[in-house]
Amino acid sequence: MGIANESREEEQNMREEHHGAGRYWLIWGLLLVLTVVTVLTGRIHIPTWGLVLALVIASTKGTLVLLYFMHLIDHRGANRLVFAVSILFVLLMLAIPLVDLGTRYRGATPPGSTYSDLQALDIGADAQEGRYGGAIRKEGKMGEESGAPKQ
Amino acid sequence: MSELLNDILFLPEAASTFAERIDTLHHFVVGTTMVMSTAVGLAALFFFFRYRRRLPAQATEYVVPTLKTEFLFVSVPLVFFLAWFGIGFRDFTWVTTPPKDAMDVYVMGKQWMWKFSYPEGPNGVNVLHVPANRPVRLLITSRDVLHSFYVPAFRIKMDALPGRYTQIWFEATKPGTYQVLCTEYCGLSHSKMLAEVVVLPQEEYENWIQEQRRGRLQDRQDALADNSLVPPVARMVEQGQVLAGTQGCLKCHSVDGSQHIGPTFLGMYDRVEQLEDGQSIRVDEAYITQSMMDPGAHLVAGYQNVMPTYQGKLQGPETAAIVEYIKSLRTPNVREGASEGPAYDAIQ
Amino acid sequence: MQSSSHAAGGAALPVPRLAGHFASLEVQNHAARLGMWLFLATEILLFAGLFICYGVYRFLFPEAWAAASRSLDLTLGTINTVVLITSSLTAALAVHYAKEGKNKMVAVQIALTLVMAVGFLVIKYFEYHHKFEIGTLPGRFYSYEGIQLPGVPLYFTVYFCSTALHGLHVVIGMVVLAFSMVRALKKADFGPNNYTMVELGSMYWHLVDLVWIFLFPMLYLV
Amino acid sequence: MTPSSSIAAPGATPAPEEHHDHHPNYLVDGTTIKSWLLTVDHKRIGLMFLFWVLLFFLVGGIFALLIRVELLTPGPTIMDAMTYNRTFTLHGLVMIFLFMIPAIPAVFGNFMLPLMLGAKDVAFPRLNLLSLYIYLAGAMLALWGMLNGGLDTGWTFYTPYSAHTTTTVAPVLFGAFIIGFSSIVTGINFIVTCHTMRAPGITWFKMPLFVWAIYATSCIQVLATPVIGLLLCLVTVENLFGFGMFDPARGGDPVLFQHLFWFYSHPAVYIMVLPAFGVMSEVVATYSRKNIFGYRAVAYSSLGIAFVGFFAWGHHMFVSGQSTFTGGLFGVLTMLVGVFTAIKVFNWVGTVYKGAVDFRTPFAYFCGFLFFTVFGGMTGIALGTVSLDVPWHDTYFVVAHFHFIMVGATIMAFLAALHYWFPKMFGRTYHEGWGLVSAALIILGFNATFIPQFLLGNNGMPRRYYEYPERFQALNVASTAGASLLAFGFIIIAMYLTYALVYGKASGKNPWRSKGYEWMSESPPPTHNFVGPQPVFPEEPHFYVDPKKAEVPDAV
Repeated sequence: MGIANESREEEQNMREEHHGAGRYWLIWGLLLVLTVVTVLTGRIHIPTWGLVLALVIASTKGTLVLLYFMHLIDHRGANRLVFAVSILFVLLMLAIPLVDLGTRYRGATPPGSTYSDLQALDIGADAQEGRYGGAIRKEGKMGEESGAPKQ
Repeated sequence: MSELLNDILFLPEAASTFAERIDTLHHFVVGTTMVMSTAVGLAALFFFFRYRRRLPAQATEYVVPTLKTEFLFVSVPLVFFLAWFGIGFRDFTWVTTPPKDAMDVYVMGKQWMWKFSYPEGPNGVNVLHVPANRPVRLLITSRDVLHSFYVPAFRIKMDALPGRYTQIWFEATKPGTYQVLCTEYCGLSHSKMLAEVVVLPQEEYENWIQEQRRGRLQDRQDALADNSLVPPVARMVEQGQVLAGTQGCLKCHSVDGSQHIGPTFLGMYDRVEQLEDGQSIRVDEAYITQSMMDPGAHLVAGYQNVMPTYQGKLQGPETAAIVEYIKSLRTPNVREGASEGPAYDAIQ
Repeated sequence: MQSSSHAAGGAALPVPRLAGHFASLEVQNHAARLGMWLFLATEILLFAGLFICYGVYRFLFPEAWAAASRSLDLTLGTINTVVLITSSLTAALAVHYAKEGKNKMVAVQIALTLVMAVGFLVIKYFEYHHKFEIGTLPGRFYSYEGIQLPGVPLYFTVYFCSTALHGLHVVIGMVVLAFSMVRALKKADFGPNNYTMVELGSMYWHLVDLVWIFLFPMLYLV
Repeated sequence: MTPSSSIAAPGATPAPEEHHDHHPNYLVDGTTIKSWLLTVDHKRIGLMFLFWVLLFFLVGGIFALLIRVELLTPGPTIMDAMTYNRTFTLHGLVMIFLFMIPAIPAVFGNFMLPLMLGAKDVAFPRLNLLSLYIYLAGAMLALWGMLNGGLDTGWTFYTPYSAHTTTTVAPVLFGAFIIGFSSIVTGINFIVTCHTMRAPGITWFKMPLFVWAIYATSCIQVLATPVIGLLLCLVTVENLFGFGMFDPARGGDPVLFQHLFWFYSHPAVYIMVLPAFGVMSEVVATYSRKNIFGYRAVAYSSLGIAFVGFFAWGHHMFVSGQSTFTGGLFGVLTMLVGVFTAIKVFNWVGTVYKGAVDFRTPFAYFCGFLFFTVFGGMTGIALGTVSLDVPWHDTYFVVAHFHFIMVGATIMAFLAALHYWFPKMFGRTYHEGWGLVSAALIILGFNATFIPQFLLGNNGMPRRYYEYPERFQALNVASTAGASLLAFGFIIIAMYLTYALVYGKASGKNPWRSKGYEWMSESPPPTHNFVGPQPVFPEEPHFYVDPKKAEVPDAV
């Protein structure tokens, strides 16, 4: 008596898990191989599916880290649930704004006018900075400008 | 009946087709809410009285709902809510999808005023004239921060966002004057950002717009024509148009608002241009002339200094004709098909 | 981590110490671990906000995104990925040795992790420095003439915000791991029943690695 | 000690009487200031939260009254436009971040959760204390910013306005960011406590409904708060340096800001109201001496609200330029939240069925709560009915709606909890007559304040208006009059509760004869809640059946 059942289960799960260090090295090797793969495929610049592929590889790497380095494969119950829920929320939170953007009304935006055609927001004197991909280079060195924004 | 309900609910006069639809749903929603909550309230009151405590430590029965009861608890509100939603979403789609024959008006919010413009003129500040019984599509944008265009009598509202257009439409049913309010907090004088919609009968509206357009033309001609001896402006414009073609201006400058090597001529005159060096300048005769003679002097931001000088290549009258031609392409601030997009003003 | 700190509070007490309000040691470890997972969930959602900004703006400005990402130094990025993955390995090994009670090895592995973390930050510094040189900076500080597309300054806003936040997490992770290292050296009391402190620190470190695993393709390999 | 103490469930082992002298209650166990400031006792931390939360409620309330006085006349009344804009912003910020969000979870959650679970403390007591100090640090930074000019963005600080206003945005936003950590820490603490600290016998479906509500709330806190944290940082950076993340001139999208903002701020509404639902489940069970009708339905609906509530955020943005399709999506999800709330309401009313109602002050607040929840909830559903939101959006209708559901329901629950658990916390009773009178005043005052605002909204008065057209004046005056009634009610409460704190009669262990788990320990409880081994809880909470004829049918 005296403890909640969950804790006992957790303890049992954790007891079974100890194993040799070889497993970590194996995972490390796999991660490095996947890194090389993603860099190589990334260099090719596959047009549409490039990012998808890169994210699939990243997810595989992430899963390996999670399951073995972070021992999620041994942690059961609430720990897994917490993680699963957070990932689910991230995905939904990403999906909904994208759906919004994809279905927004754009008809009234005049032809040739993308977001970039806007006049600059003028806080101080540097109204033009950062517009049109930042075409405007100011006099003087860049370093000091970025270090201390003049206001 | 519905008049009475509108009075009880303090609803303003309903002056658009959308207002009628909205009010019907509003009454339905209020009605069901009242009936349902009265029922719940009466049940609760009855229970409070019927099951009042008789002994300090009274024991009670253990009551749990049957599955059927819980199912009822879920399904009854769900059916009602979904019904409301169904009607509501249908109306919402209706009000955000303008009919094809709708007349366009551009609306621009600015701290703290509303500007209205019609594709072929005129412009107006804080007063919008529309014909009755004709769908009007509002294309709404902002020059600085978020605003929201709200006409209580029409029951319509749409946010004005800097950087893009949003749209909503209405069909006013009754001539009259209705208030426009800004409902998105936009700074110090948010509550003073009021405007009016004047709904005119169709013929009156036609007369009004004719008059406005004539008036504008008249104004412009009055300003330009100093006496009857100089060639009429119209002829100068024609001349300028030919010259612009032969001198190669149109190779780099478009006249339809599209992006090209140089800034478009459409709407250039009287526009405030942001310059490369961070300053801004109003495009006037002097600036246009200077730009032809010394193109690099005041370069508009975002463009390369590639224009050759026309010093010596153009005669004085030719220069003037081109200037007139550019002036004739002057357009209202918000235009259809303009390349500049919604402008984004400085915030003072 | 805080939970392990009150488990680790007493000096001369037998290892590990059970805090007064827990029913048993099992419960205490369970609570610590669950708390850590919840904390990691908050971290994931913290970064998620930036990922969403990334997703939305990439959707709006695909060309700018591709062009801007090509201006990054892929070699340095790849080296950093390898460094961070390897540091994750050593952090995992530290837990492994902590469970076996080999305190010396724990300290060595954490020290290796910290060295690699410093390496990561140094490389990041060079990357940042280069950006300050050429002017690929966020928002209105952007002044690079090489790429002039709408949306590019926004890419660098996302780039700087996410890498800076990640860098901050690297530093926090280093501090956490350094505490475990000091303990492994000074008290040397990690063992099969008392390794929660190292475990949680290492979990945090893996999360930092995990975030980078996603940031790397998103920023460098668009 | 009343005879009711013998009501404690058979088999439970409450602290034996004879130990009383050796185990002083938590209030007197250590009387130095240090013993309070550095305590890790969840009860003392809860009380300290209570003190600060009430203080900030006072501050927010003063701002509210200033707003109402200003709106008495259509033109300027007592302040200029800038001051007014700052006042409503600060009213919103103080009330939401400093009062409503911590009010019930950090005060009553902290105090009651371990007691209800038969635990000696929360899982991480030091973190618990830390969360108090994080909260205070954030609050002080925010207050400092407010005193140094304050900000005028509205509590929603929509970009691009918030990025460009010249008022003091950065410290206040950063303060709110710090307070977020406090919220997260509390959330993590409570979730872990629910998972690991339950006493033997308390299975998941024997947890009191207040615990369920706090659990669901904590889930929201943990998952939503980081997003607002990041967003606050981004806006601060935007305001200070102009990175352009949400600036249209540099390609940024202000609507994306709204998505991220409401991803937190809509669930935040449930952070405020779910604990209120939890409190009311306890109150209605105690005063009608009944098990909760449809316990599982209420418990599941808490989780349901927590989950679905996350994905209804876009109903704040129907006319903000998001797509029509997304509007529909969010509209449907909003209806689901409404259904979950409806389940709760029906089950509360069902609880009274065949009960034994004792109409005490907390029960009076329950009646008010029921009213505000039903009307606040239904107007919420009406607002979620996409097309109706078009005229109502950002008018006083919305203001009245969220004051009904979010503030009204929460204030009712907060006051009910304060009265219901007053004997538990301080071992004293208050004057019942004054309690009922002030409850009536508050409920009346609240209605008088906000019902005119519903009508104002219908009539078309936009929110955040400093001046307004004259046709709105009559209703505004009515609203202000209601607000003064409300203020008067709060003053009475403050007076008789302060009196009761010092001179109140000793209440005994369980003055309400409640069978909630928290009443099994002494009132006020000893420092570690109970003496000896962890107690066992064989019965479900609020089990009022006569032991002789107890035959429990299967619950749904």
